Amino acid sequence: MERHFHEQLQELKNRLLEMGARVEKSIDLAIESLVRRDSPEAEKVIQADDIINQFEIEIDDRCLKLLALQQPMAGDLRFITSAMKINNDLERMGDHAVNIAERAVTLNSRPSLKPITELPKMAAIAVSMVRESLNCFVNGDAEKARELCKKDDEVDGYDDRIFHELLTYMTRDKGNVARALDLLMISKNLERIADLSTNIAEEVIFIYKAKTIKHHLNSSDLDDVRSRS
Amino acid sequence: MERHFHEQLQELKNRLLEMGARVEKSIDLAIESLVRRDSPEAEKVIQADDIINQFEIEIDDRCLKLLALQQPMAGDLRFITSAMKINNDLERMGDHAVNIAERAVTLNSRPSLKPITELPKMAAIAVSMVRESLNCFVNGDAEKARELCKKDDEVDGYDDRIFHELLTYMTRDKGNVARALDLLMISKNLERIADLSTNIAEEVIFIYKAKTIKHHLNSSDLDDVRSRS
Amino acid sequence: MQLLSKITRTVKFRRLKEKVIESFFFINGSFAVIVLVGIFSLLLIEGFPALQEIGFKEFFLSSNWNPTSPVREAYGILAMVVSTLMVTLGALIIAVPLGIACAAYLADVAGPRTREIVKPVIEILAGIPSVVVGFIGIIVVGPLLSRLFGTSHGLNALNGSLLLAVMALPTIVSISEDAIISVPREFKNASLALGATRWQTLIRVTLPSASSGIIASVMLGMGRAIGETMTVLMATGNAPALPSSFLESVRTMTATIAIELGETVQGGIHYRSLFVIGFVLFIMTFFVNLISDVILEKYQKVNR
Amino acid sequence: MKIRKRNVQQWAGFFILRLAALVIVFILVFILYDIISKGHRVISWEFLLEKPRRGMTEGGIWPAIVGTFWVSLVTIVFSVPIGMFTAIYLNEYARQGRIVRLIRLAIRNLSGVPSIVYGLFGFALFTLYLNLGLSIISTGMTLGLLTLPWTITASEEALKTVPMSYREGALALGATKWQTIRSNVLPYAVPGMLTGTILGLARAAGETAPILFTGVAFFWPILPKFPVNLTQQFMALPYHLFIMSTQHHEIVKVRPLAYGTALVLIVLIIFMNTVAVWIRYRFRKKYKRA
Amino acid sequence: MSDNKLYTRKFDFFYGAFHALKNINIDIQTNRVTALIGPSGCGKSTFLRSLNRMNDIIPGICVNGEVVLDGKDIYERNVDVVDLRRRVGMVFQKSNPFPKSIFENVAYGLRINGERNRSVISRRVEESLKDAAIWEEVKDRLGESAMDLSGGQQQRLCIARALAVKPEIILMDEPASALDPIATQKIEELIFELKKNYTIVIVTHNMQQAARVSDYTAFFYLGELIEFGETDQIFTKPGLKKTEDYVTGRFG
Amino acid sequence: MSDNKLYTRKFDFFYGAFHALKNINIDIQTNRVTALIGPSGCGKSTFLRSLNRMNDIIPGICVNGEVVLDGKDIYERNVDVVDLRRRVGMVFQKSNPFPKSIFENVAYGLRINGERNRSVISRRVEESLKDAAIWEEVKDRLGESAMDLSGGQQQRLCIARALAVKPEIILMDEPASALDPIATQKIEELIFELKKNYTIVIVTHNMQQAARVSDYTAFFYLGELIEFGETDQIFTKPGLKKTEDYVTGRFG
Ligand SMILES: Nc1ncnc2c1ncn2[C@@H]1O[C@H](COP(=O)(O)OP(=O)(O)OP(=O)(O)O)[C@@H](O)[C@H]1O
Ligand SMILES: Nc1ncnc2c1ncn2[C@@H]1O[C@H](COP(=O)(O)OP(=O)(O)OP(=O)(O)O)[C@@H](O)[C@H]1O
Ligand SMILES: [Mg+2]
Ligand SMILES: [Mg+2]
Ligand SMILES: O=P([O-])([O-])[O-]
Repeated sequence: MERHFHEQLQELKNRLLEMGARVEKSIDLAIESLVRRDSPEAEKVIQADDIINQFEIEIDDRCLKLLALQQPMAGDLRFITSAMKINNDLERMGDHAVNIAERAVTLNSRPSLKPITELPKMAAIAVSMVRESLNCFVNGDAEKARELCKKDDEVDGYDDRIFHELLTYMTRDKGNVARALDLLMISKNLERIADLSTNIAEEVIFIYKAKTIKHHLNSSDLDDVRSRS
Repeated sequence: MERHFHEQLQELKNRLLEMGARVEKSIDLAIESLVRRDSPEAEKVIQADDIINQFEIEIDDRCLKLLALQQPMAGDLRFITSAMKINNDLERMGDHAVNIAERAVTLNSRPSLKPITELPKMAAIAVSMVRESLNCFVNGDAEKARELCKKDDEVDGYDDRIFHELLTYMTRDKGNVARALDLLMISKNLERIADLSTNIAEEVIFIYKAKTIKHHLNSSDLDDVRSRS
Repeated sequence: MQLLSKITRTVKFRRLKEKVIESFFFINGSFAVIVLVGIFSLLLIEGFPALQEIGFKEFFLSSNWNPTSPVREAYGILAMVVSTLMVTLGALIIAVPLGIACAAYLADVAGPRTREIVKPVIEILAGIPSVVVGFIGIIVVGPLLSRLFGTSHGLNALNGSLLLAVMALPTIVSISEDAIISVPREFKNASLALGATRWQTLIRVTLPSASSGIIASVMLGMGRAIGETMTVLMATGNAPALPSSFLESVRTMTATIAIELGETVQGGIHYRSLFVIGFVLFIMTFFVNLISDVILEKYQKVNR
Repeated sequence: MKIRKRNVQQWAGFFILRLAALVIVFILVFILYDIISKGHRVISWEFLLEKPRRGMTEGGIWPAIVGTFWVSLVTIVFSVPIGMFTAIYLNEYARQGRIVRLIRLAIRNLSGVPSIVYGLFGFALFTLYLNLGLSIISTGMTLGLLTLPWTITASEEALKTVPMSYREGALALGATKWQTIRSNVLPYAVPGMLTGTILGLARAAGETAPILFTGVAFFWPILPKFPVNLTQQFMALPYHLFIMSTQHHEIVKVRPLAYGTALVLIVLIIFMNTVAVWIRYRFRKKYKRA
Repeated sequence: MSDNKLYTRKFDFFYGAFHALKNINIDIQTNRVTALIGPSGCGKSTFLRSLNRMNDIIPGICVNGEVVLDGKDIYERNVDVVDLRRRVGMVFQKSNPFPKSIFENVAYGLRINGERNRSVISRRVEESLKDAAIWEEVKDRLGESAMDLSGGQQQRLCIARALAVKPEIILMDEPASALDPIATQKIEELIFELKKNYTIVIVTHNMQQAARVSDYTAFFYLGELIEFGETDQIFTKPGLKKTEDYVTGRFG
Repeated sequence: MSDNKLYTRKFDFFYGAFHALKNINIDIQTNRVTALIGPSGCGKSTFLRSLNRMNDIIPGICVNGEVVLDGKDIYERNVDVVDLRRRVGMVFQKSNPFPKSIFENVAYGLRINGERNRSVISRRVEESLKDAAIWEEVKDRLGESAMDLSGGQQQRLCIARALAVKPEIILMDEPASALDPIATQKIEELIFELKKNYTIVIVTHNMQQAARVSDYTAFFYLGELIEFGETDQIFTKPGLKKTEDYVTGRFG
C-alpha cells in the first residue's frame, strides 16, 4: 500500500538531493574562482551558503516532524535518522566551500603563487564523491557506496602531495608562506569534503544493510574506512 | 507518572556525559603531551579514541532504539535527536584530540620550536566549553548555553593570534615551517573543538526552548553564532 | 514422592467428580427429548387405529363430524380445521397491525415513563388466563356483537377472533418490541446523522432491520392462537359445521377435544379420533413454530 | 417546505402508533375494570374460605384455591429442577453437536405444543398408563411437562446473561468446570431463573385445557392433605370459573360468583407476576454494571 | 468573529448539572483535518457531537454560547436539525452499516432526501464509493449485504454513505479504534485524500494517529480546551506544559 | 530441544478443517516479555490460548506437535488442564473482574485451590495487589465491588487476580486495547515491573506497544511464524522483507 508517509519520505529525499546539488555547485564555483582568479564568483559562493543553511534547517525540521508524526520503524526510521546526518554533512560541505571561497578571495587579491593544477583535479574527485554518495543514497545502492569509500584514499593522496609541494614553496621563500598556507587550507577543506562524502556513503550502507560500518576498522567489509580527521 | 522510558532517557544522558568526560580527558592529555613533550601520553589519546568511537556507536544505537521502540514526542523527541547530534559532535572532538595527539608526537620527535604558552590557555577554554555545554545539556540550562556561545569568540581570538605568531615564525625561518604548521593545525583543531561545543550549546537551546538558533545570524538571541569552520 | 502420589490421587478424584456431575446434568437434559418423543408416539399410538378405521379421506376431507350419532357416526374434521384457521386468521388480522404499531411505539417513540407504564400492562395482559378472556367473551363481547350485527347471540367466529387477538397481542408486542429494541443504536444514529427524521429512521431502517424478529413474533402468535382452547371453546358457539362467515358459530379442533374427550369410551374409535385431532394440531403448530424458529435464527445471526 | 412536509409525516405516523398502544392499554383496563367492579362485591372471608353450597349457587371457592395451590406445588417440584439442570447442561456442558441440537429442537417444539395436547398426553400417560388416576399428582405432572420448556428457556436465558468472561476468568485461574459454574455462574443466574420459573408457574396456574381430563372436578369439597391425598381429585380456580360461566344450570344466578372467581384468579396471577418482576428488578439493579 | 466555515465561541455544554465542556473557542479550518485529543472523559466526543447536534438525542442536556456554521448559530431555535445533520456528516467509532445491500446503504441518504431518479442515485453511489476508496473492492458485489464486509471495509462504506449526501463537514468519532492496524492505515490514508474536498474533524484516542492524520490538533482536558494549534507544533513543540506532558506520556 | 521453560515444536492448530497455526516453533524466554504481533486473524490469540489450553473450551479444535512446559508436553493425555491453567495464568482483552468485592476477586483463585486459612489469603491478596501496582488505590476499599473500579484499575485487578495463584507464566491477550492511553501506559509499566518475577507473553494489535513493552517479538502472518527475535532487532532491522513491510506499514 502506498502511504502518504512514503510520499513524504520521497520528498525528503528530493530535498536532500537538491541541497546536494547546490553544495556541489558551491564547491565547483569556489575552485573555479580560485583557478580563474575570479573573486566575484567566490562572493557568490559565500552568499549561496545562506540558502544551503536554510536547506539544512528545513530538512532537519522535516525529519523531526516525520519522526514525531509518523512513528517510522525499521528501514524508514533508519532512513530518516540518516537523512538528518547526511543533511548535517552536506551543510558542513557547504561551509567548507565557503572557506575555500574566502581563501580564494584572499589569494586572488595577491599575485599568484604558482599555477593551480592539482587542486582542481582533487576538487573534481571530491565533487564526484559528493554526487555519487548522494546517488547511492537515492538509489539505495549499498554496493556502490562501499566502493565509493575507497575513493577517499585518492583524495587523501592528493592532499598529501599538495601538502608536501606547498611545504617546499614555503621553505623556499618566506614570502610564499601566507599564500601557501591558504592553498594548504583549501586542500584540507577538499579533503574534509571527501571525508564527509565517505560519511554519507557509510550512512547509505547503514540504511540499506542495517550495518554500522563506521569505526569497524578491521571489518572485512571495508578495511579502509578512515577515522575522521 | 514515571515511566521506564524516562529512565532510559536518563541513562542516555549519563552515557553522553561519560563520553563527554572521556573526550575532555583526551583533549587535556593531548595538549599536556604536547606541553610536556611526552609522546607516550599522546599514544594513550590515540588509543583511547577507539573507546570514544565505541561510545558513539553505542549511543547512536541507543537513540535509534528509543526512537523505534518508544515513539517519543515533543521534548523527548527533540532530546533524542539532539543527543544523536551531540554524540556526533563529541566523537568529532575525540577525532580532533587524536589529531592533536598525532601532531604532538611529530613535534615531540623534533626540537621544540618555541615554549608553548598560548595553546594550553586556548585548550583550557575549549575544554571548559565542552564541559559546560554538556552541563547545560544535563541541567537543561538554555540561558547558560546562550552565554556559552559567546565564549567561542575568545577561542577564535586565540586562534587568530596564534596563527599570526606562527606565521611570523615561519616567515622568519624556513626550518620552522613544518613545525609551525603542526602547531597551527593544533590551534585549528582546538578552534574546531570550541565550535563543536558551541553546536552542543545550540542543541541545548533547541531542546529546551524549542528554537532553532543555528544560522539565525541576525537573531537578537545570539548575534555571534558563527557559521561553522 | 508421597506428595506426588497424593497430587495424582486428588487429580484423579477431581476428574471423576467432574465426570459424575456432567453425566447428571446430561441425564436431565435428555428428558425434554423423551417427553417430546413420548407425546408424539403416544398421540400416534392412541390415534392411529381410529385413522385406519375411518380412512384418511373421510377424516380429512369430510366436514361432517358426528361421532355420537345413533344413525351413522361421522368423523370428518375439515370443518373444524377450517374453523381453526379462520378464527386464527381473523385474530391475526386484528392483532398484527396493532401489535407491531404498539411495539414500534414502545421501542422507538415512547419516553421511558410511558414505557414503564405500558410494558407491565402488556405483561399483565399476557398473564390473564384464557378462561377469564373467554368469560369476558361470553359476558361482554358476545352481547355487544349480537347488538351490533343483529344476530341472536354473539358467540361466533368473530368473537373468537377478537379474543384470540387479545391473547396473541402480548406475544406479538413483546417479541416485536424486543426485536426492534435490539436493533443496534448505531443504525439509528447513522440514519439520524444522515439527516433522516425519526419517522424515516423507524420506517426505513429500524423496522426492516427488525423484520425477521417481527415475523417470528407473528408466527409465534399464530401458533398460540391455533392451540388456544378455552377462549374459543367458550366464545365461538360450538357449532361443528363448515362456517361461511365470521358471524356464524364455529367449533375449533381444540374445542372439540376439550368438549368430547370426557364423554368418550377409552379405547373407542371416538376416543382415538380425538387423539388424531391432537396429533394434527401437534403437527400444525410444529410447522408454524419451525418456520418462526428458522426466521428467528436468521435474525439472530444478522444482529450479532 | 419539504422540511415541513416531513415533520407532518412524522407527526401523523407517531400519532397512529400512539393510538395502537392506547387501544391495548384500554383492553386491559377494560377487562380489569369489568372484573374488579363486578367481582369485588362477592369477595368476603366467607367467599374465600368456605366450600360451595347448594349446588354451588352459594358459598365460596376455598377448595378451588387449595386445589390450585397443591397442583402448583407438584408442578414446581416436578419441572423446576429438571428445567434448571437441563439448562445448565445445555448452556455450560454441552458441546455443539447432534445431541444438543436434538435437545434444543425438542424444547422448542414442546413450547409450541398446544396445551390441550398436553391434556391428552397427561390423560393417557398419567391417569391411564401409569394408573395415577384422576388426581392432583397427574395434573401437577401434566402442568409440569407443560411448563418444562418455559423453565428451561428462562433458565438458559438467565445463564446466558452471565458474561462469558466470568467463566473464562475462573477457568484461567485453574478452576474446574463445576467450581466455575458453582461460584461464577449460578449465583448470578439464580435470580433470573427464579423469575422465569415464577412467570411460568403463573401461566400454569391459569391453565384449564390441560387439566380438564386429569383430575379436576366439578365439585370436590374434600380438601387434600399432604402427602397422602395427592391422588385424589380436586377443584381448581380456572376450571371453577369455566363451570360457573358455561356449564352451570343456573348460569345467570351464579354470575356474581363467577366474577368473584375470576377476580381471585387474576389477583393471584398478577401477584405472582409482580413477585417475579420484583425479583428481576432487584437482580438487574444488583448486576447492572456487570 | 472569524471567517471560518465553522467555529465555536464561549461554548458550554452540560449533561444535567455536569459541566462537560467549558468555554470552548475553536476555529475549524476549511479543507483541513482537525484532531481532538485528550484523556478519556475529557469531552472530545461530546464536543464532536455538539457540532451536528447529535447530542440532542440525550435527555437533560443544555448548551450555552455559539456554534457557528456559515455565519449562523446552529443552536438557534429556527435551525432545522435534520438539515444541519445533512450538512455536517458523521462517522462513528463502531462501523454501523445498515443490514441492507452495499448499494442501498449508500443510497439511503439520497432516498430519504426524496431523490427518486435511479440514474442520479446510482451515479452518486458510485462517486461516493470511489471517494471512499472502496469502489474497487465492492463494485462487483453492490447487491450483497453490507454486513458481509470486513471491519475496515464496513467503516469505509460508512464513510461513503456519509459522503453520498454531500456534506460540507465530516465528523469522525474514533473511526479506526475498532480496526486492526492495516485497516486503520487505509482509513488514515482515506482521510488524507478526503480533506481535499471536505472539512474533517476527528476524535482519536490514539495520539500517534492524531499526529499522522491531522493538520490541526486540539487538546482537551477536563472539559477545557487546553491548547489548539498546528499538529506538528503540538507534537514537536507544544506551547504549554500540560500539552507537552500529555503528548510525552508524563501525564496522570 | 531447548532449555527454556516453555517452547513449542512443530505446533499446528486446527479449528475444524481450518489450519489456524502452521508449524510454530518458538522459545519463550524465562523472565522476559515476548510480544506476538501480526495482522488481524493471523492466529496470535489462538497461539496464546494454546499455551494454557484455553482453546479446549472451543469445540472441534485439533492440535499437532508439542507445547512443552518444564520439559513436559502440555497436550499429553495425562496432563491436568486445571493444574496447567493455574501455572500459566491469563489476562484478557476486556477486563473481566467477577462481580464480587475487590478482595474476593483476588482471593478467588486461592479459594478454589482449597486455601482456607484467612491470614494466608489476606496476605496473598495484599501481595498480589501490590505486585499489580494497584494496592495504593484500593487498600481502603477492599470490600467494595470490583465493578466500581475504572477500566484501567479493573485490568490491573485482573492481573492481581492472576498473580495471586503464583503462576509461572502470564499470558495477556491485548490487555490494554480497551483502555485509554494513560491507563494503557500504567499497564505497560506494570508489565515492565512484572517481568522481574514472571515470564510474560502478550498479544497486541499495537505495534508501538509491542515495541515498548517486549524483549522478544514474534511476527505471525496467516498462521505462520514469520520472524522471531529480539524486539529492537525486529523494529529497527528486521531480518525479513515481510517483517520490514509490516512494521513500516507497507503491508496489505
Ligand atoms: N449521556 C451522558 N450523561 C451524563 N454524562 C455524560 C454523558 N455522556 C458523557 N458524559 C460525561 O461527559 C464527560 C465527557 O464525555 P465524552 O464522552 O465527551 O468524553 P470523551 O473525551 O469522548 O472520552 P472517551 O475518550 O472515553 O470517549 C465524561 O465525564 C462523561 O462521563
Ligand atoms: N472459534 C473459532 N472457530 C473457527 N475459526 C476461528 C475461531 N477462532 C478464530 N478462528 C480463526 O482463526 C484465525 C486466527 O484467529 P485469532 O483469533 O487467533 O487471530 P488473531 O491474530 O488473534 O486476530 P485479532 O488480532 O483479530 O485478534 C482467524 O482466521 C479466525 O477467523
Ligand atoms: Mg469518546
Ligand atoms: Mg486476537
Ligand atoms: O390456554 P388454553 O388453556 O385455553 O389452551
